[in-house]
Amino acid sequence: MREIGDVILDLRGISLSFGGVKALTDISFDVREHEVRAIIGPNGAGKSSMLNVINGVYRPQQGEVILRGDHFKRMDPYRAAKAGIARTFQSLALFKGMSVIDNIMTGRNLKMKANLFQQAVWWGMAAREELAHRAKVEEIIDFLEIQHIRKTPVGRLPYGLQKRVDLGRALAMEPQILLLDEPMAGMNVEEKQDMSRFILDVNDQFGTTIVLIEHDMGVVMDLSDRVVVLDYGRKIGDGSPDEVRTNPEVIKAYLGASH
Amino acid sequence: MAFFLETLIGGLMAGMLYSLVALGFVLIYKASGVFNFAQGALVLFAALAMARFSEWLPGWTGIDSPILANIGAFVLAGLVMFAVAWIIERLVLRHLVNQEGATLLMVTLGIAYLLEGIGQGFFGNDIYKIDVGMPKEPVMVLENMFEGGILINKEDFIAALIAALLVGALTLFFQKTATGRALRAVADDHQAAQSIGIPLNRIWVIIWLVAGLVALVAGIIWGSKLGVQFSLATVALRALPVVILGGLTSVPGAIVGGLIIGVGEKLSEVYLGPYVGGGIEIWFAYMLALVFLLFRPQGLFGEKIIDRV
Amino acid sequence: MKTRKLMMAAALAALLSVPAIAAEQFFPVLVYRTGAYAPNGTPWANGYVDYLKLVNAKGGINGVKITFEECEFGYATDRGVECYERLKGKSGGATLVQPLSTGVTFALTEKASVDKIPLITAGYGRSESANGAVFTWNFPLLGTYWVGADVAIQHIAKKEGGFDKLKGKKIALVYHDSPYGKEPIPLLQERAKMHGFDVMLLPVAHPGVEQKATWLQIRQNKPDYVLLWGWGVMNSTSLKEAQATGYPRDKMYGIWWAGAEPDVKDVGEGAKGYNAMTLQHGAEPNAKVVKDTLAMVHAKGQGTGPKEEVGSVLYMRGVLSAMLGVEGVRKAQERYGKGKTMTGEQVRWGLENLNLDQKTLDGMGFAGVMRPVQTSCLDHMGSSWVRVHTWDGAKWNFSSDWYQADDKVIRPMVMLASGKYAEEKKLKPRTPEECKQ
Amino acid sequence: MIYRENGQFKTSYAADQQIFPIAQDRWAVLAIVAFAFVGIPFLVDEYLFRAILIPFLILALAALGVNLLVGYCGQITLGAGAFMAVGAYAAYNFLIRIDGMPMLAAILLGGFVAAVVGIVFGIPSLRVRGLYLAMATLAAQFFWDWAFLRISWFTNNAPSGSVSVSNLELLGWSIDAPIEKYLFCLGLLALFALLAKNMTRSAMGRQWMAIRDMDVAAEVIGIRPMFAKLSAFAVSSFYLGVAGALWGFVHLGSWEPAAFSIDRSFQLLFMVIIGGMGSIMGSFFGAAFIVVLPIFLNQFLPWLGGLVGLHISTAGVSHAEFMIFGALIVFFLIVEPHGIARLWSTGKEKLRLWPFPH
Repeated sequence: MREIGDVILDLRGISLSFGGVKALTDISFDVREHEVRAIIGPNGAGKSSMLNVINGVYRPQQGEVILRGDHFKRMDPYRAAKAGIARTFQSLALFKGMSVIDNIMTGRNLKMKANLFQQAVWWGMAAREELAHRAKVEEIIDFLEIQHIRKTPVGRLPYGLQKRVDLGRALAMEPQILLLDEPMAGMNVEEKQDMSRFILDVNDQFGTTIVLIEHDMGVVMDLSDRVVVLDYGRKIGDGSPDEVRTNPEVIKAYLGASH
Repeated sequence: MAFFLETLIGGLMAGMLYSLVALGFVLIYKASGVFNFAQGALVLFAALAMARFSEWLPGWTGIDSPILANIGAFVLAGLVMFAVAWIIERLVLRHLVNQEGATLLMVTLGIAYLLEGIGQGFFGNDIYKIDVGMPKEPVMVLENMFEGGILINKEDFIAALIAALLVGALTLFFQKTATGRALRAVADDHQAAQSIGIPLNRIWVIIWLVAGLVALVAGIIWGSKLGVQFSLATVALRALPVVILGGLTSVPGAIVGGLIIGVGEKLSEVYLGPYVGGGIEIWFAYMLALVFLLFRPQGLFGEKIIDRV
Repeated sequence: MKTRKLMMAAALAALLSVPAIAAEQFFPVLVYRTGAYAPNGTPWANGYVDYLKLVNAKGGINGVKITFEECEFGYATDRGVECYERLKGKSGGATLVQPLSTGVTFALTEKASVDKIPLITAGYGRSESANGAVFTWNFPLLGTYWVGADVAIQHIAKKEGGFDKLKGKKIALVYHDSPYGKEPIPLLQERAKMHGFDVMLLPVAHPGVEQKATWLQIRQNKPDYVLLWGWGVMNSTSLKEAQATGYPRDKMYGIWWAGAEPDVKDVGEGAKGYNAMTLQHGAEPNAKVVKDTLAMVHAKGQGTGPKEEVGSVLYMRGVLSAMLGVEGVRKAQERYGKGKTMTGEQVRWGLENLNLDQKTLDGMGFAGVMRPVQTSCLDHMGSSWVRVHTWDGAKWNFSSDWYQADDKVIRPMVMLASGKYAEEKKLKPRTPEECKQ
Repeated sequence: MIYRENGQFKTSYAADQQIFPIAQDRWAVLAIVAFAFVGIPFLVDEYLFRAILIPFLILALAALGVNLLVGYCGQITLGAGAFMAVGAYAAYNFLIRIDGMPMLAAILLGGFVAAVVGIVFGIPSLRVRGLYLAMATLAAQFFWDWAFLRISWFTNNAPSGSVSVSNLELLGWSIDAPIEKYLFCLGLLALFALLAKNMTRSAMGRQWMAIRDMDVAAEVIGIRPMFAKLSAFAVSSFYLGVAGALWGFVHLGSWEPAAFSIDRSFQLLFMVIIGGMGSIMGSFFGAAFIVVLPIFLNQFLPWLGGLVGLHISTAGVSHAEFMIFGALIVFFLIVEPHGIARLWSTGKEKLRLWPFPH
């Protein structure tokens, strides 16, 4: 079973700005192996930007990302992916023109080695690889209970299912760290329960470290081991769900935001 | 030195003429997100209408004065362009709201074919003349400064002036009139504009009409320079690098882009061309635009593209 | 019921058999009446078709009616090839083809020899195809671009007072950037070597509406003469730019494709003094053939184009081109049977043995329009007579005597270039003996 | 009832990964290909071969190339003609400059040169996209138009700039007659279409489509945009280059740069859009549509006019052709922006359920 281990990902003094607008200011926190780490905060607090810094979509002006002891001034998405960081997206970023199977198969991309010519003639290694990875993808499809839609282009799926496919694509990478950007936004209660179950199962069965952004406080408090709170790009709280819940600055930020 | 200045001035004036065509692209793209490949065909169509009406009008009405005939033809051609704008909105754009950019671009290619077919079929496919009294002979200036002076092409000079005036007028139209403000609102955000009660369909007719009128002016100037015939549609290809360089959404961009491209291609052809056999100006203009793009992917004055995830 | 069927069958048979009785000769007509080059292509096509109609009105070729079908290709090579393929087998087979496009000529040169269809390219096409030993199916009748360029230099030399005066002179060639425009370059370079003048090459990209930089260079380098090798809108644009940069128009000489009404019409006064080589003829409103056409074709409401255009330069080019083809058929009939339909191969013999002397030409209504043409198996050009005409602001007037291209200059070039072609294509040139067959 | 997949159960992923998973499709396509190889040669006259079938095959190959780039990888190109030209002229130079160079090898080498050039002109795609990228490809178009006219080495110093190739030969088989040319092009097209299909259904194709649909997400799951885009440019240009070489060698025999002008580029883009972006089948539909339509109109309109006693002049036909062509494009895009291929699959979908509506 899962047992929270050492620090696997450490963020130190991250500052990020677009033009003159500061998105993140001097933020530091760490993520331990096998834990579920949540990032919360009001709208515009910089949560998504934080994830984008972790997997290299945005490049911070200051600070560094330390992944398993390797220091990165700037991550890039390809290196992040190679290092085992996968993510899902807040606004859906699936490949709309492709079927569910193909979407999830793209997640196996880094593990496929056949070159273009082998693929073009569909012979030897290329054909074997397609088969092997297809089997793996079918496992994920079974796990997420989306067998019935495997051939459907994702553009035609309802929102909740698309979110599942998004998760499936990330899982296909067999990540060590999984970044989830509001996996339950816009879902009804039943769908949220399903999704929570999947997240916990992933964490449990595969021991995947999870970094999660979520708005639904109930969900966050249930799922996560530790929580970081951001407000206007600054860190205002960090600790166990209970500690965060009682942090006066956090309360102020949330009350302020709700007014 | 004198020759360099001459080339430079020639380039600037050619650039203004490109701007005139580029302006049509920018207007439509700004307001409807359509990259209008039919702009060249619009120029041809408008010029054909102008040329033929000014030829036919004296016969129809007995007007003798060429000035009156020209004015009448201008009005008639303007009406034709209005009809074109209205039909395009009615039959085409209305059915393609929220389609992808590539689809819209293809549609305008279809419209271009249609306009070229109708224009040639209805107005004829010979070479026609637009005579609005543009001076054809050159003048020499600064003769006491340089030996032989600097040659200025009077026709180009007047054309450049008209282009500048037109840009000024359009800017005023956008800034000062209610319609102009509505157009700007639509350009910024379709849905928001619609939600405050701006009728999108009417705006599109207006913007295509304005683009049609710009095409008419461009058609008259180019037509008076080159004669009105099929190749007029190809001036659009010369204006493309201008639009790209200046940014698809910027009116000043179309002007500055035009000047840069005009000067760039003339200087390159005159000073670089002889070493490589000449005829380089077309691709040089595109390469120039491309080099700018590599540094500013959205063009000089275009809105910055930010990826959001 | 039965009788009715029988009657219908009989009627049908009668209908079908009529064309079989009266022999017909099929002329495919490749034209471009639309697109960038339509203003020039249209009058040529009208003249071509009008002449075929005139021949029919006069009773056909020894009683053989001419049938024809137009195919529009818009000056695009692949469409032209498609037209050729479509028409070559129609109505008993094409007699001959005249594509009026250098690009199509290049593409058809090999196909035509396989299909055994003569290719007449009066005043265009490959210059080396004058060598009938190698180019057995090509007929650049009346003149090639090398002829045009050669005469242009001769004329300039004459104006300057002799070939020795050309030394140190500068002659610019403003040309359409295509095989057509490039054709004269080798000859000009050859002549430049002979007489010590400089050639300045200024290409203009299709379709030729952007020439500002070209004329700036001309203004900078001040060439003594400008040769214009344009087609379509490029020509009038050149003249307008010349006017706008103040280059004297009377120092400009166009090839015969840059010396017609559409080229100068909308420049008007601005083109005054501009000269062009002629392919023998100019604008010929007073020629008898023109009057015949007006009386026997247009007056009956069968004119192809507007009446005003009849007799204009490109219209006449079409008439001459059609006439040469018709005369080829007529000649072939002399050998293979009068009143019969000729095959492409027989027509080739006719075209190789054309002998139109002045009397024959005058009799056909071409008095004052053209000079004799005599071809042979080895010489597919037949004549190289050229005059110069000049635009006076309203019409074209002849302004020189007749010239003939210098065979001493052109012949070796033709032999060299056609020899290279034969080698590339692994062709064995025909020998004079083979020609006698 | 005929076209149903009931009872066809797949017992392995391999069976499910076939190009045509439904048996009827498989047989139909096999039958069509067999007919194209064996049937058509006996049924068709020279005109159809030369004027329609051969151009169709070659342009379908080119459209396939454009579709890989535009339809699968989402990179708009308006310079497809330039890469055809590069392929044609490169193949020409290989053929005449190297003694004993086999024709097929020259054509394929032409394709490879085009691929390299494609990579170079694809580099801007790493930074600019959409319409701006389309303009960058126009730069390629105009540059190569110019280069093949001006740099005489490319044309073996032919004074006119026009080059020609003859005596085509493949392993001792001399390709002269239209039927031989047809079979040669058909063979190449069938082979390359199969290769294209394989690429698009394997990892490479998924990378391209991922970049097309959502490039940021693609990057995040470890797809390198540079590799994906440039490989699409390379493969697309290879196809275009081979098609260009065939166009020059087999169809025209002798050509000048105008054969690969910007009009050709537009034509190819039309084929892809009308046929269906992101569909191999669509490339064939589009090519057929664009090749046949003008010729059809050209013959049909005068006939139609004749029926109602109207003589339509050649120019009139041509103008009508412009109008109808334009109108059809507009109509198609409004009714089915995803092209004929989508209409086709919708039709199949309906047929599958027929005669029961659900």
